[in-house]
Amino acid sequence: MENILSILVFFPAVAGLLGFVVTKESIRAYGIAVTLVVFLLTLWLWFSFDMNNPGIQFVEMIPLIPDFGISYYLGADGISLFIIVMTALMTLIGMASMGETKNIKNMIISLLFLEMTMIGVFVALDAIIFYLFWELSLVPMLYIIGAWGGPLRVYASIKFFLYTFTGSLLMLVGMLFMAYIYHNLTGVWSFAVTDWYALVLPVDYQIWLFAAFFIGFAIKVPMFPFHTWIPYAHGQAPTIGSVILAAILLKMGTYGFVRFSLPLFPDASVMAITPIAVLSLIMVVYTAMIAYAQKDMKQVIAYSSVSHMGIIMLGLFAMNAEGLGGSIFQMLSHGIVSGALFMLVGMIYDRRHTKLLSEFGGLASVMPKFAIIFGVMLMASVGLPLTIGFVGEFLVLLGFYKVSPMITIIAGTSIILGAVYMLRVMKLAFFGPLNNEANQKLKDLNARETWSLVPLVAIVIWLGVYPKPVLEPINNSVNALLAFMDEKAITKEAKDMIHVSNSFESGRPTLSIAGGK
Amino acid sequence: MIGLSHYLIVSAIIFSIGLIGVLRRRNLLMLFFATEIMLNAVNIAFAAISHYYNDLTGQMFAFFIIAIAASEVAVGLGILIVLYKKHGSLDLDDLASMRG
Amino acid sequence: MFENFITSLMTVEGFAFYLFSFLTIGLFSVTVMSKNILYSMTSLAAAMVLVSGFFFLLGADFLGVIQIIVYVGAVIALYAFAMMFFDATRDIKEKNTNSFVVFLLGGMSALVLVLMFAAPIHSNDIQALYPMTEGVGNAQDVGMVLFTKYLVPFEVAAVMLLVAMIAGIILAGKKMNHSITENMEIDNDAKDEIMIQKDKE
Amino acid sequence: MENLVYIALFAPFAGSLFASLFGMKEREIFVGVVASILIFISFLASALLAANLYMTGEVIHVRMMDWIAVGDFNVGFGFVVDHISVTMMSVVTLVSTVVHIYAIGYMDHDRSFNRFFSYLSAFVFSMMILVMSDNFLGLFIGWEGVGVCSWLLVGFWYHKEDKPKEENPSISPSWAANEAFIMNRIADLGMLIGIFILYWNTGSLRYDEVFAQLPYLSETVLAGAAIALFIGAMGKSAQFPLHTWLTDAMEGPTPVSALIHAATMVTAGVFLVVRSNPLYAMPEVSGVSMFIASLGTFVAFYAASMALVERDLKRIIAYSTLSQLGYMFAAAGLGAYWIALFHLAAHAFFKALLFLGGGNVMHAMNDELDLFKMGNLKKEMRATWLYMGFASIALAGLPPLAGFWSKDAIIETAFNEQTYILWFMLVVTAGMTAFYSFRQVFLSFHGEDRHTPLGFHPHEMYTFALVAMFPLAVLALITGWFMSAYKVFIYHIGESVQYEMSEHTHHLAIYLGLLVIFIVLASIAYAYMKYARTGDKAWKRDEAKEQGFFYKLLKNQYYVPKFYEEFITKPYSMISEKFWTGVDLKIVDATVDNIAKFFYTTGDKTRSMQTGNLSNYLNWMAVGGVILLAVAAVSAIFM
Repeated sequence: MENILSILVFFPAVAGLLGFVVTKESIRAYGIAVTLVVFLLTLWLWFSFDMNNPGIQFVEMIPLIPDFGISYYLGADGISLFIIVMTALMTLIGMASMGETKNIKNMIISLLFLEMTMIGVFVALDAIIFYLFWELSLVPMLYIIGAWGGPLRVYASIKFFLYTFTGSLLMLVGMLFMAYIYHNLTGVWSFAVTDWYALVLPVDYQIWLFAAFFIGFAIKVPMFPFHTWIPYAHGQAPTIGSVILAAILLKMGTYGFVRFSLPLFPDASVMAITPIAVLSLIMVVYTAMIAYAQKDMKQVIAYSSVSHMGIIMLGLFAMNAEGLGGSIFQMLSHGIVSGALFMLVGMIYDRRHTKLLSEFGGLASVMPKFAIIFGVMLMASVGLPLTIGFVGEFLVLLGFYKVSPMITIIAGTSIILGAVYMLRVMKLAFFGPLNNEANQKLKDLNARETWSLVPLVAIVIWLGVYPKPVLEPINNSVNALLAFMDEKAITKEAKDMIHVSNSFESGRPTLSIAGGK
Repeated sequence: MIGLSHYLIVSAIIFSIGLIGVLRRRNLLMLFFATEIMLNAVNIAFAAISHYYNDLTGQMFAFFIIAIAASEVAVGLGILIVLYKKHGSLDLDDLASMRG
Repeated sequence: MFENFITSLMTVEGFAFYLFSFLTIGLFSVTVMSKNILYSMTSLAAAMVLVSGFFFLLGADFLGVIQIIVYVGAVIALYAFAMMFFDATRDIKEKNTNSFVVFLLGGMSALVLVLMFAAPIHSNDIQALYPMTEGVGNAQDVGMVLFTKYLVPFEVAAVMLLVAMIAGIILAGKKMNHSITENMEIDNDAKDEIMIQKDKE
Repeated sequence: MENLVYIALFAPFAGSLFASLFGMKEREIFVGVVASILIFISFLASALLAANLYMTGEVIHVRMMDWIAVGDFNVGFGFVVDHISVTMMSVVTLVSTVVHIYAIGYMDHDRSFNRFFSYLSAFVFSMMILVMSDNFLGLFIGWEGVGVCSWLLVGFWYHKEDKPKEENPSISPSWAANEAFIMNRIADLGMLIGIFILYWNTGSLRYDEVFAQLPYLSETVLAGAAIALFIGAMGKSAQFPLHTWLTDAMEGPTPVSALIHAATMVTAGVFLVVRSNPLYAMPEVSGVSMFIASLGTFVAFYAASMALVERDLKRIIAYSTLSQLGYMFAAAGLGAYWIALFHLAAHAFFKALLFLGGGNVMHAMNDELDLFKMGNLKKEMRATWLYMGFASIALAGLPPLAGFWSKDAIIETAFNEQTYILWFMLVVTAGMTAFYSFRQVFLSFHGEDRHTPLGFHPHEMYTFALVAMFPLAVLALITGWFMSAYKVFIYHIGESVQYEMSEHTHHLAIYLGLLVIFIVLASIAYAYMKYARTGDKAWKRDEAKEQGFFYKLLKNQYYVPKFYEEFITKPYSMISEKFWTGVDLKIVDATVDNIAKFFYTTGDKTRSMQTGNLSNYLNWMAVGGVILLAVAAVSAIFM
């Protein structure tokens, strides 16, 4: 169908609106139906995606405010395709696995709005539209954490909202300045990212703009100094909130880097490799150690997701196809794995209403299915080969090894520290004798919970064994992006740092990252 | 010979007297007097400039200032009367109801 | 500096200027400083008359006349009525604010303004927008400019004055039928209740 | 031939899947039987492949599907059946078959019998991937897969609670499992770095392509790759710094120890070194090889010394495995790769036999493993006694049995390479091996009957389990005789594997062999004198000796686990606690909250300005006015 992307973006919102008239009893079925339709649409999108065209496809362009160059400009390429599919999938599975929550109607409706904003962020190619959806996505999440959260929910939701909001304001300033430069150079206003791609900026402009965009994205990722909102947000958010927050909202930050910072400011990105590498190292090692010291199961997973995001950030700035492709794949894998882990913690929370590790012990003997699924997810999160977690992490470390072996070795310790804190959780929660009598009469997973987790386990194993269908489009787009950056880079060290894979070099299609306009 | 700066100095002095009046007075009515003084100071300055630059705009401004001052006094006194009826006094400290 | 002060005193308009300025400053400071409201109002009126003297000195005769009629005539008259209204015979009890702050601020602003104006005005060729034509009376000149270039502001000023008038009447006119000063002793709110019952009967 | 490769590879996987279907159900004998049959099928396929390779000599190379293809990196699942991998395949599958059959008997009282078989077959599947893969990444998949399965199997009895270190040195099965997994991960990081070095310098990870590029690589790259890969091997084969997990892994059921911690997994490190022998045989990498050899010898001596005083039956056998691994690494380090491989195969057989014998004893003495509580078990457990005696003789290395041929060859290589210190250490360790293995046999089977007064009435293992152990005994006997045939077979793979003794050593070979045999016999006699006698000269436990410095030093494994505890685990958890409470909450989070508080307090303070009193406002206005005037004046002056 012609404008699939607009349908994808606005269908959940419209359905959300209609949700108000749906009765309380059937709102869950309605929600699941809507998210299922959206998921099928994304599958159709993947199916009709032309695998070997690295450029942007499904482009839709409607000028909204022509004299300021703001246009409703959507498009998807190899990089954003699978994040969209994952968004739809995780929302569907999150909603399907939702237990009975109070005033579930508002929850479902806010989730549908959230889905609209999330998909909007990943398809928007106009800076203002991107910014619009970026800010809009905060509102439903604020509502979800604020209304259904734990005791400290108001503090957590406000902190989450304000923190990300201030970051994105700086990003907006960067965008406006970028549009202003575009206007100076070309005489016409435009916020379309593809127009901006054609712009070659002097290095000092690039540095300032990179810094502006960096702040906005770094808070969302969350990178090291700006990560303190995540333990509160995850700690207080309801299960569904944590799942969506970890699976998708964190990816907006890294996606932003790939869509804006890298192509627009190649030289600044190369200059930023060392500082960002240091930050990601701190993220990886520091948060892994903190995760080890946590008493609350959910906090362990919250900090572990920061550690994984550190790996993703490292991959982004490896400046070669292996590292970049690996980090995009790791976005998907982290989305699914941490989403599943949060759902699992949510399920045990529904039963025991506590997340403290000291409360659990020997759950494996009383909830074997739960233990098996948790084991699979643990292994995926630790990066066991033949699971989805390994492919991304391996490629990122491989890619970054070319940039600097020393940093890769330290970042490599993430597989050790990851194993340390995850196995500690597994031992405290699942192994050992069953002496806490409250655990004795715990029921194992019921049908709803099992059937919401089984697809995730299937994906974790499928993409671990045969990641080709997902890796191929990512590979093409990443190669095109790197070739584009290499061509556009001005400074000499940027040129030789960006390593365009020679398999791409030979069969170099016409460089149309802007794709069909 | 009396230059433009002389006039400006005089109007500056009158203006600051008005300012002192505004700051010092507690009674609202006296406050109005002080504002009148400040307006007059400005008028003098306008007239002086218009005279020394041989340009009528200065006087035009002065006219309109007088018009404004007149209407301001009318409305101001009206408000004062209402205030007085309500609070029984014109002292600024009693009228501090709009507290922050 | 001092001798040209003396020489300018010799000339007529120099002497007039210093006389007027000395008097206006004195009178204005009396209005500001005096305890008794009557004294301050009368000194205000006197000072305003002297300000019109300045205008005449500066050749703005029409402005001077307007000053006397409007300002001194109307405004001071209004104040007189107002004073009567607020039984100004009682000496106003002044909780004088810490005068140090007041004088400091006033003095500072005066000092800065004076210094600024005292500095030689190096105006580079500001040419007049509406030059005064020689040989013709100031009033005619003003009239010409007022009713051609400044017609719209003039009409607006007229409307403004009308509005002010109506506002003044309405604000002051409410509950004219009873006098405040007589039954000052009853608490104001009590008065309002009484009034309300009265209206109801 | 293609599908034979797939059968050999995927039969264990099918067994594991089948067993996992009944994972949560009660014990089903047929699950064990089906799993064993499938492993046996895999063994048959491997044997056929070996025979085909022996006959035709053509290496089978299969490329199943491609796995990761990003940028220039393109790696797929490829399997190669050449001389090295087929030896490993047959050893692994044979020992697994025996262990599977034995486990049916051994685990029959266990509630999660089915789950055990699914894990065990999954382990064999990962081991097959590791052995058969044709590229380093496939090897890494097997490597980690084996690590996970060992984590699952060591922590099999997860319901046991943690005991203090004095009572149970490895605290609890789940703790031991975690320790094993984490220590392996530490080494896997080294291996990953090795893989990165190889990829970025040779452009691919397939063995043939990498080894073809080796001559063109610089010295540092080669040394780096060699060291990194060896670090990986060190972790998996529990060499010196990363060895404490092996003895703690004895917490797992005995079939697990027999299969994983004796025959297959721990030898993966040696397999890696032998598999990448072209790399280690390079002249530029001779320093690293020498390091490997000396580390191997040290570990051999180090482990043997600790076994001298060990009281726990299974830990003694674990130490002996560690020691024999040291031998293999010594051989590999000195360049005699095929001898290392041959010793690996021989050792797998008699060590598995030893472990299964230990399992019988443990089963009989209902899980009591303390040698001081056994004694004169030979009258109740005659078959096990024979088996363990026979295996100990093989282990000690007396002529007719396999141990002599393979171990003697290693000692000869050490002599041949003129590394006399290593040779001397290896000879001394051979003596110590003989002493502690026969100390264990005499203490448990001979001497005073210490177990009946303590209320133990041991009974012999099920006969089918004993029959299952028989092939291992036969192999322990005959493998040595096929050494020369094996030499011819393995030489086909490439000249870097070949290793010939010099003329000079050939003459002295007999005297060297006699010397070693003499030392071994002397140690056995001494052990007999000390432990196996009955009556008044019977062995009595004397507390005084146990307080001796050396005894306590060896007992606490040279205080290495305590060192790790004090200087690694405790500081790590203390630092992470400090990071969390100190840095994260107090510094990073506090700054964010303080910024928010700053705005809040300034707003609060300025609120007092809104007094509602008009004159205050005027004052503030005047202040503002004056300031602006001043600024205007000042800027006017400067402009």
